[in-house]
Amino acid sequence: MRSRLVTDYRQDLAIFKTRPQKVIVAVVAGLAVAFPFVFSSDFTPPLGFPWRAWLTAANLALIASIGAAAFNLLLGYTHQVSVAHAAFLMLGTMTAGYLGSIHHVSFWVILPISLLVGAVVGALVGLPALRFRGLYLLVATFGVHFFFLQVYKTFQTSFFGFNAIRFPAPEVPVWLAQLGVFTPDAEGRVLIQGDFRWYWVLLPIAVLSIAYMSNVIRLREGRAFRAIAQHDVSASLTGIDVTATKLRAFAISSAFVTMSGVLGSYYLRARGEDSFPFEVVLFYAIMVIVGGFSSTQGAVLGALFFYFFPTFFDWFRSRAPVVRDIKFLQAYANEINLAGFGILIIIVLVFRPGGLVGVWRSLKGYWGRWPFST
Amino acid sequence: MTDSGLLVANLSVAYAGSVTALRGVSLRVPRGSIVTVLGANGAGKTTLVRAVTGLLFVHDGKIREGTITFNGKPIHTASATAVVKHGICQVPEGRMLFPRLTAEENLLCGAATRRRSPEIDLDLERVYQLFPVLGERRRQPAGLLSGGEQQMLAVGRALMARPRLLICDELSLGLAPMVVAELFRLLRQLNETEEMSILVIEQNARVALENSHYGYVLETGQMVVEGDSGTLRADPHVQELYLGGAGEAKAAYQALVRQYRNAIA
Amino acid sequence: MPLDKFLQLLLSGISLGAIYALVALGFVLVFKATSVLNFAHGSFLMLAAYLTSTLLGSLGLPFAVGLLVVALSLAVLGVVLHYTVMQWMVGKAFFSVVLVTVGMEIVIRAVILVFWGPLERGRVQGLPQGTFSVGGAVIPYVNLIILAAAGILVLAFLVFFNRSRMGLHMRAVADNLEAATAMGIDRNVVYAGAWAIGLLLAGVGGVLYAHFSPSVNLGLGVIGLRAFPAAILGGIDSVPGAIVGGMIVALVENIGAGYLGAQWRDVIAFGIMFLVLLWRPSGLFGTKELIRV
Amino acid sequence: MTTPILTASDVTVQFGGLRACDGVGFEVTRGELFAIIGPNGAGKTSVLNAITGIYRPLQGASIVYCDRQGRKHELIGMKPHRIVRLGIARTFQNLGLFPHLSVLDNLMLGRYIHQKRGVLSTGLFLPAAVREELEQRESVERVIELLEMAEFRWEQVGSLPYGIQKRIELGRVLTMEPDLLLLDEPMAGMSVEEKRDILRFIFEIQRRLGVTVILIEHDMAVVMSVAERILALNFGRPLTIGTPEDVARHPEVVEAYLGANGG
Repeated sequence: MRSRLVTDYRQDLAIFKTRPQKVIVAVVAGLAVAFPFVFSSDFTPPLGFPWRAWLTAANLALIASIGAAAFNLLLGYTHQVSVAHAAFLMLGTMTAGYLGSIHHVSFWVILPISLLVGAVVGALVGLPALRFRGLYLLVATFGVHFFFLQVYKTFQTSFFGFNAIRFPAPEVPVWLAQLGVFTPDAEGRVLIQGDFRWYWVLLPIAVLSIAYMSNVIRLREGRAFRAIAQHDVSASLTGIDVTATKLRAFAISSAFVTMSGVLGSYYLRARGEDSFPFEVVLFYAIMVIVGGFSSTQGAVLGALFFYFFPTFFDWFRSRAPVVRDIKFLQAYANEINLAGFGILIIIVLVFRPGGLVGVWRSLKGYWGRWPFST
Repeated sequence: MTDSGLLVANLSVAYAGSVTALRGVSLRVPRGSIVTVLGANGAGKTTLVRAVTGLLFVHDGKIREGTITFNGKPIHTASATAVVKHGICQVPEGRMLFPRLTAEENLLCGAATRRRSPEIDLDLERVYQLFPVLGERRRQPAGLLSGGEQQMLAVGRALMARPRLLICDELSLGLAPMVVAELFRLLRQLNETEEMSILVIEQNARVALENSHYGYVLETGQMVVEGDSGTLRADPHVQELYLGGAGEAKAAYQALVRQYRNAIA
Repeated sequence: MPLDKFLQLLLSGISLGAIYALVALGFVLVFKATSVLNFAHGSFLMLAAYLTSTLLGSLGLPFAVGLLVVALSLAVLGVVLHYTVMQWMVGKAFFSVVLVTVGMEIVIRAVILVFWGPLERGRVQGLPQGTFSVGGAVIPYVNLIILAAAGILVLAFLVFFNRSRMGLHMRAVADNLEAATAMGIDRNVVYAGAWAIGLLLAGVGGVLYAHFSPSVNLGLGVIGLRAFPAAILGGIDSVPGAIVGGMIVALVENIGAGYLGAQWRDVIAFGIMFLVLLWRPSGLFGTKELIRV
Repeated sequence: MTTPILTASDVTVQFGGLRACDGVGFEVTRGELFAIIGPNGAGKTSVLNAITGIYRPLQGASIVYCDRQGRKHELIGMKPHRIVRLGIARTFQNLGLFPHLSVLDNLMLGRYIHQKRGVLSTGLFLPAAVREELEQRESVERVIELLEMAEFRWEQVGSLPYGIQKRIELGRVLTMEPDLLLLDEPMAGMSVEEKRDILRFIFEIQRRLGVTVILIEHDMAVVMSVAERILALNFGRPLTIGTPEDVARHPEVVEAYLGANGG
């Protein structure tokens, strides 16, 4: 692959360059299309193995993958450790709540607005925060989280009282609805409800968002991001405005997190102040690290893992033969799920620092060398 | 065999990412001698020191081949702590003091591997005798000492380990000639009165050869010349490390210049 | 009357500050010696508080015995954690190491849920109750004892850190790891020691906090994270900074929350830190150029 | 005659109590190869850091740069990335490369200042952004060819041998197409043969681009052969400025280099 003859540099700019890569992409795309059809069927696997739950997990993972990729853009490429992630999810929820639930703005209009709001607020927050380096930045953004939480509480109580903010089901845009694929309800609308329909909304949004971010990372600005992370003095001496570039990364990251906050709000239909505990940011960090640091595929894999593993583990604990007879495990279901997850994180980090992408790469390396591998 | 001193045999070292820093280096520091290793920046001198003192792992380096023994015992697999316990201590390149600890605390860190005993206090006094200025500044943070004082402190700290082999990495770096001369006079004295073996790693060939018995020249990871210090001074490889360099190299550069000046003109 | 309230908040703030200082000190020590940002520090405090509620509350052990048992258990836990988990993370990417401590936090939380359940437990009353008044402010005896206990421990720590051989080695490792290794200092021993003492301080903080706080609950983990603003405000690699930072955060937070309402606690604690950082980007006593993440 | 490309006067850089360089002043003529010499710790690199805006000299210092159009710029107080955009590029003593990026990415970063497309158009992969990327890529490929590095194009820089990395760093400043090139010990740790390669490369850049070079170098054989004028420093203070012959005869320079011999 390395010694491939380059005839046109345009080829190098393609995301998927080699034949095996293209095959893999085709397979993944095929699976992604088949997935909702398979997992929305009425099939009941033996041993109480979950079935429709996978589709829910997939939708949550799609939403999270945007956030994880955005988190990774900042952490994995710029090495700016910001934990204000949940704060921007809240910002998304507030934007959606204010525009959607109060002013009845369309979901499809809110999405681009949320990107803009996220970018602007992200830059505003970043402006003072980027004066700090490393750890100080981490803990300063920790403060941003608590500040936003307070703002959120105030926002919620002043507009929605003490109840959680509720979100209406978005409608399919009129021109799409007229295609005839959908059967409108009694009022002539096509609502986006249920995991199957949501999947088809979330999948393209996630794919486009992640494609945008990986383009940024691959090209000019992204090179600057990565350069700053490794050697900021040298970066400034290649003409990169370090502060402005960091701010740009901060704004892009915040924009997409905010948008994924909007998606999450509409998908889950209700959000309250306890929807944003500080752990949320840690969960995103886990997705990024477990998936594989500094890799966009890693962020996606991490998000999938984060929602698929508990679905599996919960089944394993409660329904798997032998295990289901252990009383202790059933008596402390949630606690065991939690502990299992915590231990898994530690094990992954200690033994597989490359994350899931690292595992994938070493597998690929293994097969790539076959039959000479040992 | 137990007093054979330091023996490095056919040593190859590589850092992570497959950069080979040393290739088949052999070296001997007999008991009671001063041996010097000369070489330019990046020749692999500091890698050699790290390999001997068990510090390669800090920089993701590994010994690929070869052995290191000290007084008959293999030390190439030993931990840094074990190497110090065997009696090898170093004055690291760039001094590597503990800048926020006081001078005295720095010295006490040198005795980290020794058992607690009144002897440590005696040794402390001895260092203060050797370097009276350190005694005066014992309560000051090491980071605030002058360059020369810092280097003395680094030497003193290494002596606190009661080494049988002292390794000095780039002792002369950034110091005024007077201070360098003084430090080397002291090393010779320690060598004569206490039979301490000393390995001097230097860029400053002139000083190193004047103050040693035997010398080696390291060039891009390989030993190119060795011999008595006196004879080495006449060697062209060594000459290159002096001001002006060997005539040959200079002539080659000048030819290059003429060629391009003409092209530009 | 307003002055009474202020005095009241000030005095209880000082006791709280002593606990924060203790906790921040443990946090800073672990960071300084091992370069690990311990996210689980707050949950260790929480674990200690729950242990206290059982040992002193339910079993009725005397205060001193309970304190000793809890502190020593946590110290042992620190050593065990170093040799089983953290040892393998030495030299790994900074954020991976942080996340391992996040994993530990999750596990501790689960352990607490298993053994103590989700319901909160009342204030531990292992110390003489009752109050006295100073200039209109009512002070529980407990607060005084907490202040004294925390003060003594801080002093003991300072003596250990600045005078003992182990303390010297810890400072050497923190100052220049490679040089310390070159001098034959075994970093594993130092790391294990730092974890032991760091958790011991968190443990004592937990015991004291269980006597101070109205209840022992799962929110204590976040309270324990006050070590963050406290340590950062002081300068994350500075021992005196941790003590001063703990005091400042506790006082400002306690007084601020007293007037503005308890829900502002977090915002105030981090707000004061943010302001100090804008003025001095590496805290009050911190070293300028610290580690690059 | 032409105005000097760089005029520095009274440059003093201080850290705590230590003066890294003290009252240094010099002029560099356009197109010249100017060398700065001095023992370790003499303040050579500090001078470069002051020029490129990394260190802020004490009050009273002035560094004026005259660009190709003849406009003059006071560099002191300017941010490094602005200084670079005026046409000044430098290499580092301990390599200023980005070790985890590929050789190609490192060289493309040299074109950063010549690219204009921001996050919007690159992220959306607009045709203009793609075109710009391809153009820059072509000019980088020419440098890759010149340096004979085609086989390493995709390798991570950090995994390559030191000598190759030095070459890549030179390649990067070349892709930046500067007017003034500051080289900080580009030949450290190299054999005579490798040094000659680097020199050939420097002359090649001078010939093609007509750049002015300020060279810091330890090896006296190199400096005395190639430099047109030399500034000698010791303990931060300027000893003398002049032609190689003058400098080599200057008693203080001899003392600084041979002093230890005297004992």
